[in-house]
Order: sequence, then C-alpha cells, then structure tokens
Amino acid sequence: MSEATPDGAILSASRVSKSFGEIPVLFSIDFDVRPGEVHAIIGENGAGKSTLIKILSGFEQPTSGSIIYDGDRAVLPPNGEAEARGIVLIHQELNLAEHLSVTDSIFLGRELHRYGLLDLKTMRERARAILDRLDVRVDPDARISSLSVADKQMVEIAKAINRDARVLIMDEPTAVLSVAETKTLFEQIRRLTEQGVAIVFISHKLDEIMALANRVTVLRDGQLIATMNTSALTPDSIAQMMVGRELSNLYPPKKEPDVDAPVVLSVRGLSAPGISNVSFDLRGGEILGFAGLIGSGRTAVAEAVVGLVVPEEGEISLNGQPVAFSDVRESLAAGLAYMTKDRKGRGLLLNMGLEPNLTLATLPKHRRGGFLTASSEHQALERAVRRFDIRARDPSVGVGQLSGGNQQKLLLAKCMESDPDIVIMDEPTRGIDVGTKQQIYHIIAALAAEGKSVIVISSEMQEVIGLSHRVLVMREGRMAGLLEGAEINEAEIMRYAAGVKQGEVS
Amino acid sequence: MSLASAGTDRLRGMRIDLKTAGPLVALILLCVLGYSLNPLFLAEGNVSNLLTRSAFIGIIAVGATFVITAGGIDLSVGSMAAFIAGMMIIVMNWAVESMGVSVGTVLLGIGCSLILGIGAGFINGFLTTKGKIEAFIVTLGTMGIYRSLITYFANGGTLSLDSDARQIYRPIYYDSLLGIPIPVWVFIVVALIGWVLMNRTAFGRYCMAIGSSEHVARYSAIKVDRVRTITYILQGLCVSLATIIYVPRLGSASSATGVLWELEAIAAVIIGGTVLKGGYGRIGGTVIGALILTAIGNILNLTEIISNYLNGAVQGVIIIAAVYLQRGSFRAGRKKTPAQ
Amino acid sequence: MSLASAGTDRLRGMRIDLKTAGPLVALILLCVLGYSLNPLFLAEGNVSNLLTRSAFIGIIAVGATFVITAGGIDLSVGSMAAFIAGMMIIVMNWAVESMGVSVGTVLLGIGCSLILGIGAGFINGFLTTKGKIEAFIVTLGTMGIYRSLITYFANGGTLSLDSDARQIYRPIYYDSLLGIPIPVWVFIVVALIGWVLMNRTAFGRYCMAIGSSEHVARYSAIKVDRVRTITYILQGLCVSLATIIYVPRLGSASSATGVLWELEAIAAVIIGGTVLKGGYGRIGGTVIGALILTAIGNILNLTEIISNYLNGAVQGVIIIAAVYLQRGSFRAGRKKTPAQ
Amino acid sequence: QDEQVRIGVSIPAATHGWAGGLNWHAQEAESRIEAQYDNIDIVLVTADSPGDQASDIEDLISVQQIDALVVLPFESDPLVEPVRQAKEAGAFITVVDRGLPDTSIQDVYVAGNNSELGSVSADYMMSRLSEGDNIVILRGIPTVIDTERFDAFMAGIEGSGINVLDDEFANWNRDDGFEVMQDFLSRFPDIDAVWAQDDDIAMGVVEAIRQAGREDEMFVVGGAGMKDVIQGIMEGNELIPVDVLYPPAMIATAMDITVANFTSNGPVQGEYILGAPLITQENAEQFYYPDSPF
Ligand SMILES: Nc1ncnc2c1ncn2[C@@H]1O[C@H](COP(=O)(O)OP(=O)(O)OP(=O)(O)O)[C@@H](O)[C@H]1O
Ligand SMILES: Nc1ncnc2c1ncn2[C@@H]1O[C@H](COP(=O)(O)OP(=O)(O)OP(=O)(O)O)[C@@H](O)[C@H]1O
Ligand SMILES: [Mg+2]
Ligand SMILES: [Mg+2]
Repeated sequence: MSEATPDGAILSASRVSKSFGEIPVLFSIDFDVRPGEVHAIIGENGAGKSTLIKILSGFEQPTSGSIIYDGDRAVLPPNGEAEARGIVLIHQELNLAEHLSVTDSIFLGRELHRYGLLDLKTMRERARAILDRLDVRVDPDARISSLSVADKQMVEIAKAINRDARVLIMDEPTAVLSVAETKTLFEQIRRLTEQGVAIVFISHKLDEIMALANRVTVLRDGQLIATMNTSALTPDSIAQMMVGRELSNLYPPKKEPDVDAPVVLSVRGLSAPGISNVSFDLRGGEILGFAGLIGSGRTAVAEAVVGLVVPEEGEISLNGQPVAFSDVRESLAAGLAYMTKDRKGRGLLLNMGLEPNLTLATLPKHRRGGFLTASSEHQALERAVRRFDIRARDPSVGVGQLSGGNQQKLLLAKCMESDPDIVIMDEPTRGIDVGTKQQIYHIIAALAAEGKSVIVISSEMQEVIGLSHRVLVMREGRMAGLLEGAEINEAEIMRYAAGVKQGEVS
Repeated sequence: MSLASAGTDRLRGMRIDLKTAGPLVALILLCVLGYSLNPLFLAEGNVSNLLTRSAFIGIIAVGATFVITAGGIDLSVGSMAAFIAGMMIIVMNWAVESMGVSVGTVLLGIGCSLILGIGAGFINGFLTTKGKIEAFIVTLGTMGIYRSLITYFANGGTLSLDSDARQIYRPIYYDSLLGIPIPVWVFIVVALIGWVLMNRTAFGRYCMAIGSSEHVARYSAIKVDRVRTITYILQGLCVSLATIIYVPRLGSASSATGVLWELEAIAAVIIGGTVLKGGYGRIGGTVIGALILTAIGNILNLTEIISNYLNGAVQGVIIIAAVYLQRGSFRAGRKKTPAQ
Repeated sequence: MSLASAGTDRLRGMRIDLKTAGPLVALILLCVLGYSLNPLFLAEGNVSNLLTRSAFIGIIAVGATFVITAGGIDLSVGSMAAFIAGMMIIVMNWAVESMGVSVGTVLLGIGCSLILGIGAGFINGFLTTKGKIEAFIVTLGTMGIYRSLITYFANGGTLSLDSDARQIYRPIYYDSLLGIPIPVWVFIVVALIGWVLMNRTAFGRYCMAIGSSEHVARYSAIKVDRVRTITYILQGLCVSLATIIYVPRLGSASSATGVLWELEAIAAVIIGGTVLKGGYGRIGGTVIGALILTAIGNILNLTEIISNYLNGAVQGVIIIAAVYLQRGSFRAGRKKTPAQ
Repeated sequence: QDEQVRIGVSIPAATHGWAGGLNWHAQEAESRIEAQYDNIDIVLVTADSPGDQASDIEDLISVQQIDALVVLPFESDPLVEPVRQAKEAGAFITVVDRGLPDTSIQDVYVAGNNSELGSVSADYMMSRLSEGDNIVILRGIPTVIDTERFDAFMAGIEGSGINVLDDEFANWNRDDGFEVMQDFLSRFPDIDAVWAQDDDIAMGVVEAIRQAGREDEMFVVGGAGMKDVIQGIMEGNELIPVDVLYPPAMIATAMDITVANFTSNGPVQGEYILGAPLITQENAEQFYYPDSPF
C-alpha cells in the first residue's frame, strides 16, 4: 500500500508508531481528518490518544510512520511551531503562564504590533470579543492565576480559536466544562467546521461524541481498533469497542440513605470570597451533588469548608460540633477530605513519582519510629493501583508523564488514602474513561453504603443525577435550589443553574 | 454579560498604580525620614548627587529585571563592570599613546565597552542555555573570572586613565543638560527603553512567560533559549552603559571596583516588586528600588545618631521594612489579582 | 498491570546512583588533577586538613540544602556565623572572668551558640513566612544586621577568646577520634542526620513538595509556613554547629569572619545537584559540593603555575566545568526522569 | 649552600589599593629573589579572610613543606595558632606589619605601625590647623588596622580644639571615598581638612572636592604612599600636600631578611621597625616607585 492520502484529508497519519524509550505507546496507527468535519478519538485512559494528537501537531515526533499535511509528507516543527502552518492544539493539561493576563495568554507568541510596539488596545478588544463570543465572563486583564480551572480552560479555547486554524485539535476540552459552556463551545466548533476547519476532538463523554462528531476513531492500548461514521454507532457500541467488553449500568443503583442518619456536616450562612450565604446539611451515608455553571461558586464552598479559605461569615459544624478549620491538616484530621479539580496546579507534584504523590497528604501513616517506611508506601501504591486501575507503563516516571486520566485516578487515590468519613470530590471523573468511571461510581456508592458521606461537585450533569441523593444547584455564588428524588433531572437543574427558576431554599 | 465596561478599565489602572505605589510609598517615607534627620537631604545638591549615584546601580538593575523576570540570575555584573572599566582604560591609554588624544579616544573606549558588555552577556547566556548549567553557577564562575582578570591586568593595583583623555571624558559624568546631570539622563533613557521593552513588546511578554513557566513558553513556540540569552545580553549592555558613565567619574578601575554591585542590583529589582523566581517584572519598581538603596546610604552619611559600626544593621532594617511596607499595600491591591 | 516489580526497582536504584555520580566524578577528576600537580595532595596530612576545612562550609550547606529545597534562600549564614562566634566569645570571656575557667565555660559557649543559631533561623523563617517578605530581602537584611552587630561588639576589631578557655576548647577542633578529626566527625554526623531527614522523614518530603509547588503542598495538608520556618531554623542550627567547631580553630571572631560563606554554601548545594528553585534536594551531592569547593582552594595552593591574581578565574572555570560535567552525566541518567 | 630552601609567603589578597601594592611588591621580590638564588623557591599565597589565611598556612606546611614562613596577618589574634604550627613544623617565622600577641613565635618581626600612621597624621593636622577648625574623617573597613589608626589619630588631636565633624567608613575604596565626601560636603559648609588615612580614599575625596569647587577651602591627608599621590606632592599639589608612608614594600623587606637567614652566615633575628614617616615635597622623591601599580 502506498502512502496515498485518503480522499480529501487535510492532515493524516500513516502507520504512525511511537515509543517512549523502550516503552511502546502507539502501534502503526492510520488516522486522517478532512476539512469541515469533526473527527473524534476515544479510548481508555492511557490508550495513546494524547500521544497521537501530539504527533499530529508536531509536539512529538513519531518513532516510525509519517504525517501527511495538505497532500505532502511533512515533518512538523516542534513546540507548537506548527501553529504557523495552521495546526492548532489545545492540550489536555492547561498550558498557561500563571503570571500573564488573559489577553497576554490569548496572544502569546502571536502578538499584534503597531509601530513596532504591542498593540495592547486591539489585543484587549479582540480578546474581549472572543471571550464574549464564548460567553466567558472574565476580565481580559485578569491574571491567569486568579481564574478558576474552568475559566482557564475557556481561555485556552479562546486562544486556540483566535489562531487561524486549518486543523484544530482539542484534547478533552470539555472535561471541566459544564453543560452550558460545552454548548457554547459546540456552537463555536460548528461555526468553524462550516468555515472548513478540520476538527479533531477527544472526549470521554460519549454523548458529546454522538452530538458532535462525523467520524470516530477508537484506540485501545495503542492499537487502532476502528474508524467509523458516527451514524453507524451508538454510545453503547462505542463503549464496547473501547473497553472490549459490554458496559452495563454505568451508575450503581441508588440506595436511599437512612432518613434518621445523623447530620455529619452542617453549613449555615457561609460566606467567603466568591460565595455568600450558603447553607446545607449532609447526612451519614448520603451523596450530595453540587451542580451549577462555571464560576457559580461550588469550588469556593468546598474550599471554605475544609479551611483552604477563611470564611467571612457562617458556621460549620461537624457531627454537631462547631468547627473552624484554618488549615487542611485540621480538616483532614477531622475526617474531612477534599479532592481538588486542579490536578496539575493543586493536586499533584508533576516532577515526582507516583508513590510520593499518593502518600503526600498521609505521610504520618507511613512512619515507623519517626521514619518513613518504604515498604508501607509501596504497599499503599499497590493497593491504589489495584483499586483505581492506575496504568503507568513505566512506574518510575514523574507523574507529569502519566496520561491525563491516570493522573486523575492517582489524585482520587491520594484523596481516599486518608480514609475520610466525609469526602468532597471536585470533578472526580475529569478525564476518566467510561470503563473506569463505572468503577469509580461504584466506589463512591460503596462509600455511601458504608455510612460515609460524599459531596460530588461535577459539571457532568449525568454524573450528578446518576449518583446523588440530593442535588444542590449553585448560581453566582448563591444557592439557587436544592433538589430531591424525582426533581433531580437535567431540565430542572438547568433551570435553577441558569436562573430561570429561583430556589425556595433559604 | 460582557463586563468590559470602562469601569473595570479604570479599576485596572488603579490596581497597577496601587502596586507600583508600594515601593513609592517606601521611598517617600524614606525621604521624609531623611529630611527630618537633616533638612539638607532635600537640598538641590544632595538630590542631584543622589540621583547621579543611583544611576549606576539603577541602569544595571534595569538589565537585571529582565534576567530575573525570565527566571535567571546574574551574579557577575559587579566584576563585569570592573573588568569592562579596566579594559576601557587600557584601550584608551593605548590609543592616547599611539594616536594622541581626541574625542575619538573616548569613542573608542565606549565602543570597546559596548562590545565587551554584549560579549560578556552573551557568554553568560550561552553557558546557561546551551551549556544547561544553572545560571547561579555560571555567573558565580564568571564573577570570579572577571574579578581576577581586572586584578591581573591592573597588576593588583589601580588602572588610571591618561589625564588628557580624562579631561575630554570628564563631562560625561560631571556635566548637566537642562539642569539634570548626564548620568541621570542616561538612567532615564535606559529606564524608559526598559519599560517599553518589558511592557510594550513581545520580548517583554516572552520574558514573563518564560519566567512563569518555561514549559508553557516552549509550547507556545517561543524560542526560550534565545530570549533567555538576550536577557543576559541586555544585562551586559546595561553593565556596559553603567561603566561608560562610571569611568569618567574617578578615571580609574581596580579590583575593588563594583564589589557587591550584583547584590545591590538584585536587591533593587526585588525591592521594586519583581518576583525573584521570575514571571513578573516591573521596571518602574526597579528604578524606585535603586533610588531607595542609594537614599539609605546617603541618609546614613548625613546623620550621626548611630554608631558607624551599625550602618549595615540600619541598612538591613530599612530594606526589610521597605519591602514589608510595599508588600503590605501590594497585598491590599492584590486581593483580587494574586500575582502568583 | 501491577507496577512494582523488582526489575524496575533495580532500574531506579541505578538511575539514582548515576545522578549522584555526577558531582562524584567531578570530585574524582579534581583529585586526579591535584595529585598530578603535587603528589602530596593525597598525603594523609593534606587530606585531613582538607576534610576538616570542608566541615564548616559543608555543615552550613547541609542546612542550606533544606532551605533551598523548600524554595527559599538564606544569604545571612556568613554573617550569622560571625555574629554567633562573637557572642560565644563574649559569653565565654565573661564566664571566665566571673567564674573561672572550666569545661562549663565551653559548654556555656556552646549552649549560647545553639540558642542564637536557632533564634536567628527562626527570625529569618518568621519574617519570610508570616511577614510574607521575599527570603532574598529578609536574609539580605539580616546579613547586614549580623555583620554590623559583630563589628559593633568587637568595636571594629577582633574578639579573642580567653587563652585559658581556649586551651580547654582547642581539642574540639584539633583533636582526632579514631584517626579522624573531630570537625570531620561532626560533619559526618550532620550529613547523615541531614540525609535521613531529607530522604527518610515526612519533613524532607514536605520540603520537596513545597519547593516544587506550594499550592499542591497546601492542598495536601502540609503546614507550609511551619515547614518553611523549620528549614530556616535547621539552617540556623547548622550555622551554630559550624561555628562551634570554628571558634576553637582561631579563637577569635571579627567582621571578617565568615565573609562570603553564604555564596560558598549555596554554591556547594547547587554543585551537588540540588535545584536552586527548589523541589529537589540532595544532601549527598551537597557534601560532595563542599568537598569540591574546598579542594579547589587547596589545589590552588599546591602549584605556582598561575599568577595569584588569577586564582579567582581558575576557581570560576573549575566550578563551571565541574557542574557542566555533572550535568552531562546527570542528563544521561535523566532522559527519562526530568527532575523539573 | 645548595640545599633547597622553600619560603612560604602568606598575605591578604589584592582587594583594595594598598593590598594590591603589597601583592605587587611580593611578586616582584619573588622573581628577584628566585632569579638571584638557585636554591630558593618562594611560594606566594593570598587569602580573603583570616580563616582562609589559616588554611593557606596549613597548606604551606603540609603540602609545600616550607622551611620559612613570611606572614602578613589578616588579623593578629586568629593567626597565632596557625603560625605556631608552622613554627612547630620547624619553619623560620617572619611576621610582617601586624604583630602577633605571642612574640615568642616569631624569629623576625618587620613592623609597620598603624598607630604611628594615626599619630603622625594628627601631628600634621595640628601643625596646619588651629583651635576651632573643622575636619572630617573617612575611615577604612571596620577592622583592627583601621581602629588602631583612628584611635591613635583621635588621641593625637585630643585637646587641640580641632573639631571632628563626623567620621564614616569609606572601605579603602575610591568610590566610597567619593560618595562619602560628597555627602560631607553637602552637609558641612565649613571643612578645613580631611583625614582620609588611605590614598585610595583620598583620590575619591579629591574628586568630590573638585566637583564641589571647594579646592581652596581645605586640604586632604591620606596614607600609604601611592605613586600618584607622591607624584602630586613632588609637584606641589596643594590639595594633598603631604602623605604618611605605610609602604606596601615592607613585604619585600621581610622576604629579603628571611632569605638572608638562609644565605648569610649568622642567624637573623629581631625587629625591624619601618615606622610611618611624613612624606613632604622635600623628601617625596625617595618614596616614588613609578613602576609599582600602587
Ligand atoms: N513523555 C512521556 N514519557 C513516557 N511515557 C509517556 C509520555 N507521554 C505519555 N506516556 C505514556 O504513554 C501512554 C499513552 O498516554 P496518552 O497520554 O497518550 O494517553 P491518553 O489516551 O491520552 O489517555 P487519557 O485518556 O488518560 O488522557 C501512557 O501510558 C503514558 O504514561
Ligand atoms: N479568593 C477569591 N477572591 C475573589 N473571587 C474568588 C475567589 N475565589 C473564587 N472567586 C470567584 O468566585 C467564583 C466562584 O468560583 P469557583 O471556582 O468556586 O466556581 P465553581 O462553581 O467551582 O466553577 P468552576 O467550574 O469554574 O470551577 C468565581 O468567579 C471565582 O473567580
Ligand atoms: Mg490524554
Ligand atoms: Mg615561586
């Protein structure tokens, strides 16, 4: 077979293989994308999706095989220089300099000039226009460090859209986005495809794939399984191709908590930067979902509760005892654990291995006579690897080189290491494949069944609906509504979140 | 939904002011202190002395702001200044001997200084980026090397500029233009160019991006090594300019020239609000930092209230206090825009 | 799927060896150079001198490794050492005058040193963490303060220990135990404890975590400010220990004591492979770094081939070369584990 | 006669003008002596601090195995032990400039005299000034040398009615001399004389006075005997009319004396006091070394 470009493809990979050192990651993959289409890639965590698209955009060079761009065999320049040739990549991990402003970030490497100097005014205006188009409410002059993860993701998207892309590759852009933001993103993607831009899209959310993609490529363990038209697929069949087995019931059956179960966490009138007057109760054995749009303050509530931020007002009590944590160490000792959604910036030490990351928050557990015992940490890692199905082909590498989903699993494992009674999970399944998601949902349900309490903050509405006993909807830093039982459905949540309906909660 | 109203624009302006205000407040307090200790502190002659003196450190510190913003450090500036000064004098003396004295002699010296400064900066940059050696070690090494070389060329003593050449060169330090001493003019021009470079060119953005996250910068197709190297070259250029106005002052260079200037320059940069780990640089702050440092020394010379032996202690306390003050108001302005 | 196989473990062990090997190779090359210049370099007497001398800087550098690993910096160690030495002498002289000489005198001095070291470290830590002032500025300030204070207490001269007390104290520097000088024993013990602290306790892990990302550390239930402060206290303690073995050597302290030790200590740490921006600390490397620095000074005294004026240049070149060598082999081992 | 003799010379590094002169003279003497005597090898080492110097001396003993040590101590007290060790290792000891408190260690002492520098300067001041006249003082680096000079000067002018307006450290450095003097000039409208106690500082002071255009109001007294200053004195410079000698060449003298111990028949011992004579236009010529860098 020759290296013929598949019909009409603008960018294609032919028999691309990749190994890191001796570890093979991709095996002879063929892939192509045409102008005006959305080509989705799906696969389990660590299947090699990110690696493939990094090769397609020049960030990695293939070990063998070739890239064909515009009909010509091409060696793409490294480090995003391929952007100049029209191939733009949104990385799976945020790729923003924290000290820069939003405008600076959007134009980084592509600054506009006037009389040889930066044209700040035009850049700010354009940034604002793009942000408006994406419905993002951030000040173009705000520093990246002051944004929430989701806003940062939107800035990444704005940055990519701002470039004159012929091929736009997005690696899980929606992982931290909620339904509304995802919708605006999709509108933009459709606008771009109409203009003939080719889109490569990675997501673990099957419904998004069904809604957006023209074609789907499935990877498993670095092998190409199939490339098919979306019309020939159903979410179930995709999942089956991905995981290699039938996926039944993503969500475990809800076991109603005991109505008499004691209130373990009670929050009254909590105000903190970004939120005001939030009150809720959490019972033993209960799963409480937090829903809302980006920046609605869900994270801010969690951070105020565990002592990462000092609340301005309000009372928090744990098992009936009033508490005022000033430090995560205290809340952790009290049996309250918080898992951040910002795994890169707040969650994991990217330059360190799996073990030190896993045990960082619970090191005292691994001490004997004041000294750390390597064997104990080792065992902890083995347990975590088994429980959360963490796949690292080379376990001695820094965590930064794990696939995104596996980092997330490690973060989950780290959070569960302290064996908390109450756990607040912020976007627990961010970037995790459907197969593992099912496992994690079962773990969460099992925790509740044991009598532990869980707060799930999630932008994936299905997740909140599928898991929670009750759902608290936030809007602009306040509680918009509290849903129970049959009220918990997408339409109702959206209504509160968007402010169409005002809550009866006090 | 769009929040882009004139209101936020105004807000932003204020925020920046508030941030720069930190060091400024410290400087003003220092001036008040100086005046209350000795009213002569604000006399014209003293102010002019003070500004002229701050020019050396200030110019070097402007260069250091770029290096530090891009996440580097340069410890060699003091010895580099001594070395360049020495070479300038040697070259000019040689020119006088072989060709007699003229304005050309001085121009030759200046040219030599610029070449050496740029070259020395390039060496630091090259070793850090291509050699992949920590900037701290590279510049600690070149610091020792330049200091040794000047000692060697001066035979352990002092190199003195030919007195005729000196007569021609002297005005560059001692004369004024529109009532402002020439070194101060140079300082103003360097600071302005520095400010424009930092805030109004892509280069400045790249420095901040690199200092903030090298990885991100690299993935944004920024030529990290090149930008880093340029920051060191700029630093060398600034050292060279500082030396050009330094030499006519005393017309001599020795191994004692420029000792500890590196610490002073870095201190000026940090006092001015630039973050030592990089990512965020403020030229305006650096200028004020240089003025603060010079003013402290000047105030100590104008009073007698404390034992001479304790000068260093007072200096230390004032520096810490100045930065504390600055951070204080900085934090107030920062609540909503944490800089880090 | 399970990752913990014995094979990878062995692999990891080897990689670590390779990393530490960098500085070691540089040290060995240096020794070969020394030996070829003068075979007496490896004579017992010289080796023992060299080790004893490296103990001061080495002990201080062990402390600095913690500070730097946790993302801080301490410029005050040199003056702190001078100040503590001075206070020890004053206290011991006072004790001799009022109570006569006894072993108690020396113990009193040692106690005083420990308290001052810990106190000084705490002040640096407190100002950096609670005062939220850049460590560079805080320790630049305290550097000036301690240097001034020793000058003040010594009245601009030298503080000398009473000769009787000196007689009792002397063995701590000059005696040997099992053929190894006592300062070297102290160095060994400090390095071992340091190594255990860094690699086998939660504290060491916390230092690395904080240095590599303060945010992650805070979200991981680490008391960042406390750990940071403790690193400065450890640094103070190390300075105090170094001073305790320094004072009996010369029996005096003055404003010239400990000048530039801070630069040497930081250089030893960096040569040893610790990253200046924090996150990754190697005590073993630091020890070798201290040995390399001391050996360079020693080798320069072995030969006459170069002018004394160029000592600094040779030193600079060797330091750069040593780190370059180290990075070379380090990189080979690192390809798969970028430390940053 | 043909027995090899190795002489170690330990001095402070050339970090300021005077020490630079010291280094130069030591090197000159080294090449001169080594050229003159085949059997003598001189090893010159320089130190940045008392601790460094102690290390240098250890190295001279253990690695270079010297037969004689010529040492100009950074500070006296801390070097007693290291020099004693050299003595115990069998070396002939020559101490220069700053005497050790325990004089039994040394075989020869070549003394400069810092106190004398202070008092000679004071005498000159008193000869030119009268009661009620004002002077300012620029000091060196806060060390023993400086303190000795300063104390002797203050003792010298005591009771003369001369006012010392203020004193500040100028670190034996021209730049600091210039800046401190600038500040003194803005502070004090009436200054009749400046005691800079070092020629490097004096050079800076002179520039500051010229800048202020106040050359006619005052005169400056430095110290050491820098060639530029001596040349000025020979030419009748009114701003620096005299100098007080503190010759860095004393190290060469000490080396010669030490060599003599090995080359002459009798043993060499005792003290050689160089003193600190006043250099005036009349005698300046004999102190002028045009080739010296200092
Ligand atoms: N730089 C690297 N060095 C070593 N191994 C790497 C590197 N980058 C990726 N890998 C490995 O390659 C494999 C594929 O990773 P990749 O990031 O492509 O997965 P993915 O399909 O994107 O997974 P996810 O859905 O979790 O993001 C993983 O096992 C990962 O650990
Ligand atoms: N310390 C603070 N100071 C000022 N504003 C803050 C602070 N912390 C958070 N905010 C603001 O409060 C709002 C809520 O942020 P938060 O991160 O809690 O939202 P979220 O519901 O978790 O949404 P997202 O999905 O975007 O993370 C945001 O607009 C954020 O910028
Ligand atoms: Mg991925
Ligand atoms: Mg010789």
